[in-house]
Amino acid sequence: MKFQIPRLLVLIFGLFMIFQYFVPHESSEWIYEFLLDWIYIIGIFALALGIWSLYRVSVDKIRTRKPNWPYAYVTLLGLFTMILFGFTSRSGDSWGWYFVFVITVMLTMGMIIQTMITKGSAGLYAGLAGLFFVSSILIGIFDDAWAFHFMTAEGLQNSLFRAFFDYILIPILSTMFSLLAFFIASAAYRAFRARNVLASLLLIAALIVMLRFNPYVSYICGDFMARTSSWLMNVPNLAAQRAIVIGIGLGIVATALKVILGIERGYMGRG
Amino acid sequence: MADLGIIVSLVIIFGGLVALFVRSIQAREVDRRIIFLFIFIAVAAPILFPFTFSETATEVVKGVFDKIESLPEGSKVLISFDFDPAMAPEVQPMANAISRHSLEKGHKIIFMSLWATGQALLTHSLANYILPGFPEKQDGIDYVNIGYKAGNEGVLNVIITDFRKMFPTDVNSVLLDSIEVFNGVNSAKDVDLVIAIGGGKPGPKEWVLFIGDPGNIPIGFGVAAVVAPQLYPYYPAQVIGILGGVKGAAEYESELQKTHPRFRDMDTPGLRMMGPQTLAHVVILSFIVIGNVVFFRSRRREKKA
Amino acid sequence: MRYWCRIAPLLLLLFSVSPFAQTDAPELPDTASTDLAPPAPVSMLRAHDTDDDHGHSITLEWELSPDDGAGQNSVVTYEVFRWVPSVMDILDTLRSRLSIVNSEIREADGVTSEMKERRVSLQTRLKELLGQLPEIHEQYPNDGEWHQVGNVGSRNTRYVNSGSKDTESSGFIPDFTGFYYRVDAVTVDSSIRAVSKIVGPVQSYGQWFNTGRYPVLFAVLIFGFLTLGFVIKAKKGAKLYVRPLTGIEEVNDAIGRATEMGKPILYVLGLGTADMIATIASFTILGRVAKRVAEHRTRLIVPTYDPIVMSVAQEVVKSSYLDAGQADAYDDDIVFFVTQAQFAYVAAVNGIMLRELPATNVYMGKFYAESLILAETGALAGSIQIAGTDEIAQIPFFIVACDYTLIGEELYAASAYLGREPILLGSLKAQDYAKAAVITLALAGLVAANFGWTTFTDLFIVAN
Amino acid sequence: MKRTTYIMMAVVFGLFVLSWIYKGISLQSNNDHYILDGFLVTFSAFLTLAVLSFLYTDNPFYKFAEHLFVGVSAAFWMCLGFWTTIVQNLIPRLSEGVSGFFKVPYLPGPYNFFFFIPVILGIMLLMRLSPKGGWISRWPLAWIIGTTAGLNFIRYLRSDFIKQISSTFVPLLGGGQHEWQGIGHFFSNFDLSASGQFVALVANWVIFLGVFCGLVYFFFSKEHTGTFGRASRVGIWILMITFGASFGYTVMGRISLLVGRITFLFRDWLGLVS
Repeated sequence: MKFQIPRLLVLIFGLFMIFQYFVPHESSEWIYEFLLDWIYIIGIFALALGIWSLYRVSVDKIRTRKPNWPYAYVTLLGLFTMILFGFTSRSGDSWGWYFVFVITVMLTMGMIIQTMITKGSAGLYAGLAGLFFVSSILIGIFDDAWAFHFMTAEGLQNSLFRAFFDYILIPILSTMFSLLAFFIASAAYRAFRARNVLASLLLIAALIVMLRFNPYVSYICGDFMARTSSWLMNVPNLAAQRAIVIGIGLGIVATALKVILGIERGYMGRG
Repeated sequence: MADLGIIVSLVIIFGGLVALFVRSIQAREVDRRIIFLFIFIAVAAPILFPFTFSETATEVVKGVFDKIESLPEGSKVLISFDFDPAMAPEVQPMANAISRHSLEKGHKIIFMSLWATGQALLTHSLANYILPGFPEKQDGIDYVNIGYKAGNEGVLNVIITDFRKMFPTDVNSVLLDSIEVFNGVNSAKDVDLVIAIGGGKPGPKEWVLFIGDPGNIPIGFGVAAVVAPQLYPYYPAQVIGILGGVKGAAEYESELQKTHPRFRDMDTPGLRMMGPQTLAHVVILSFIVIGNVVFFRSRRREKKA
Repeated sequence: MRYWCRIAPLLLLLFSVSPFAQTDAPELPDTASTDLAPPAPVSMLRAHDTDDDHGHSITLEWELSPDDGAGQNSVVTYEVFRWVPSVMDILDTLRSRLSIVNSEIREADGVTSEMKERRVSLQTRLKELLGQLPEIHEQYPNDGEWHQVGNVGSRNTRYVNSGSKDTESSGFIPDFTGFYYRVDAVTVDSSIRAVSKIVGPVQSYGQWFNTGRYPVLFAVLIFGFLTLGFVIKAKKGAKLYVRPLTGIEEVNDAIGRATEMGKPILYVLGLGTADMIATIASFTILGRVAKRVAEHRTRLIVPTYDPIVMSVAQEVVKSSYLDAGQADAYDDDIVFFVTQAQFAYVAAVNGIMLRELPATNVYMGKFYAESLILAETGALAGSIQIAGTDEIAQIPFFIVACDYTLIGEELYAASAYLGREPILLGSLKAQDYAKAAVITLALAGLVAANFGWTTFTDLFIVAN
Repeated sequence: MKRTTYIMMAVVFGLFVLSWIYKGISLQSNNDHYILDGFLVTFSAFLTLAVLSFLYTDNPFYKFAEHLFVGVSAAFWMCLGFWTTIVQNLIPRLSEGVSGFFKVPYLPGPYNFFFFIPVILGIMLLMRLSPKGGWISRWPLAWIIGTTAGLNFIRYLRSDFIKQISSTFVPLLGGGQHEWQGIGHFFSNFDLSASGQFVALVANWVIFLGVFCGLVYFFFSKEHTGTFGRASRVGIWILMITFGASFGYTVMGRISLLVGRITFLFRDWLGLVS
């Protein structure tokens, strides 16, 4: 029961998706469109699952005093503040008590976490949490400089939400990305050594392609490098790509088939 | 000041590399942090103290340059901006360089775009990068912007027989017949040179297939580095030259500065971008060399031992 | 007087139209507009439902006009016309009103019942009119007119008039309705044209099988039977050889090593979502790894990028632990969600690598730009690294930075290797036969291409 | 933590404040909330450096940046997902009232009730949070995997299999612009330029053999010995050449990324370059 029904679902929907490809008729088209829409919708529910997992793991870290546990607070802080920003936005020009509100909410969450993890004195933390919660509610009610927006996406226009995006997400993101410039160098240093035939081929090909950017090389041998590198990219590259693509295609097809036929069940645990 | 700075940093970089090379002969590995440091300096220095390696144009780039150089004054050049903001950083420099060059040589330029997003970029770059250098040039007499028309390759298919059928007017809805640039230009066949700048689809390839080959009109490419390899096979039979990525732009700009004193002090984004690129590449290459030296030396030691 | 009342609006109309008329047809160079004789019309005009589609589309085919490319060579375009009953205008007004109502409802804070009623009534009206369309078309040619539906350049002998299937869009073309078409051969001067014979009535309808996709169907059947055949064969206990795959052999030793060193094992499923086959293959491998890890009582760390992947991975690991008889050792935090942002995920995994210093990092699944960051950090942490991805652009980086890399298809073979189950090995065999088929077909096609036997190469053309 | 760490932190904090003041003053002229902006620019610069410091070794600043990044990004995706998927795709299909509440256009359709199925599946997925009903969550997972498996099966069989086979049909005796006109013609106008017939032919041959050997390398159920083994070795060679080339090719792009970041530090933060 626990495994048969899922397997049946896989079989039915897998086969349907295969058949619908051959049926141009409207009815099949539209079932197809429905199914595709559904996947996204389920995904969003799953995201809630994910957030929950993130929250639990962080709280756990704090409770069990795992190494680096204080940083878990940073994660949680970022999480809750961003969500809060995402659902609130300023009505007028002034923020009013908004920041106080944010702080009280954060304190509430903090206290809730404390109540969850504390050994003794849970009551005290719970009380504090309640206190902060009430005060935040009060601010929410009486301060009309800003408002909650559950209905419309105004939260995404919240200038603080934007600021977090532009000044926290983007810088870290692009810096992480730019780490590649360093790693590509260290990787080249470590790996491009003529240990054996394969390594040497790797090395030589890489050298040719990289040398083409060196202005002094073009003094010596004109655009020979440029031509060779583009030949490399056009001919052997094309061939290898095609071979790999065909292989991957087959692998995917075979795996998909095994999944549909219930031969490969690793994804359900029962390997 | 800037020169001093760059000299110092170059000394640091190459001195360091030599030192590491010496160490490597004693088969001593380099700590990756040192590699990171070198990369950082190699990229940061040229940004801090802008300096440019003098590029020499490779044949492929020179093909375009010489063509524009050799065309008689007043010949018709069609430049197509087939790219979007995402691709712009890479191809904008060459677009500017080529346009300026043609204006300088007194050619009559027809600007157009096969990409909906291209028209805005085109108008913007005309206003901000290309024209400011040439106050004397007038719209309609020295250049004209006929903008974007939907239809991808279809557009090309039509203008090879008749411009006016596809572009009755320019962007300011002036009839083409009343535009001096279009005197004697009925179809793309009457253009002396086509420059296709882009890298997507429709792009350079389409220009060759639908305009260059059927009308045997000389065509030059300015393309993103990624697609350059796929276009090399067209050179030199079907294409007079190709500018590939920042590198191509840099080469063109340096060539421009060599031959035209007027451009000595123009902004050269391509060359500026090449500074860090070149240095970083040199550093990486030398580290590969060092790595191999280390490898072979240590292997010999093992053999001895 | 009444005469003038009648004529005035006409004149007005005329004047108001004329400027547009000008911009429509700009004055052409004298070469074009001099004494054009009307061209000969197209011949053999045929119209039929477009094959292999969902309906709502009619295909027209004809023979070139003698004056296209030959003769006086004056034809520049062919304009395709369809006879449209006057009801269509009513339909369009209905549709526009419907869209207005919808937009009103969109703007309005609260949707009033009045709006809903209006919309419902409009919709019902639309529906019944659409229902009548077939009969209305039968009364051709009474109260209707020819509308241009499209045009193609000269030298073309085919036009597909495909409409939308959405009844509320103005491009809607109803199925099972008799349409009438004609094609005009038009010269540079669009007033000089030749009208073709009228074809019709022709109906559009959806097909139940796309004949253009036979090649795929054959491929499906052949491949399916191959796989099944070998699986059955393998079940019967036939001995199947598989060549060693270093990357995979290594996994077992790696787990052992981790146990000795008392260090954890990091398993990265990549950025793929659960719907990517690479990820599914990775699940299977994770299952194997988790089982061995459980047997060795080593620690396993599985940070995930996608929540659904997380839930699946939890299932996988959990049941592997059960199979290994280590249910008590299982903990839901072995598999955890990090975040759904590429580089935030990378940052977190980097941190884990440098703090937990895992003995082995296994990267299996879909990887993008982050591949090198992960692999280099892993190397920095001094872990043995085993990678496998089908993202071709990233394979080089793994090859460079990892100790063992599964290239493309090897990733899919890996699960079979780890399991050593005859069934899975059987399917490997099928894959190999398919590859052999590719090679032979390619060779045959090569010969065909070189001798120009298009009949063979055409077999591989798939209609989309 | 060690004393040095505290000292480090103090120093960094001091520098942070200094830069904040500096930025604030420099921004004062051209905008009115220069204090906030000064802080934000400084903060993003700090984060940038924190991430870069990871290159030296793991450290508190990197840990801070990392954990902050994780939290904020997760929240960002949640908010985005909530609006784009639930509110814009699901709600309008579910009920008029709710979509009115969320101010999104209700998309009336005869079959909208079908959209309750994914909702139910989604809720089933959430069941795994309950200790007992965890097994139910397998159904939606199975559903997703089944559907997409079928989808991919067809997609790849078509595009990666059949299409690729047909694209290996290259004319080995030249074609297109290099029509084979007999051996004499071939040698009489023999040129080595990139567009010459010879090069084109070599290319075709290399492509064909490359694909062939590459595929041979991927054979699992046959021992790679003898001719077969040689072919597979050639295959792996070609693969390696390819990988080397594409590695070298990406370097340029990666450097550009770093240029972007460093430009940010020097221009937007320190204002050293214009």
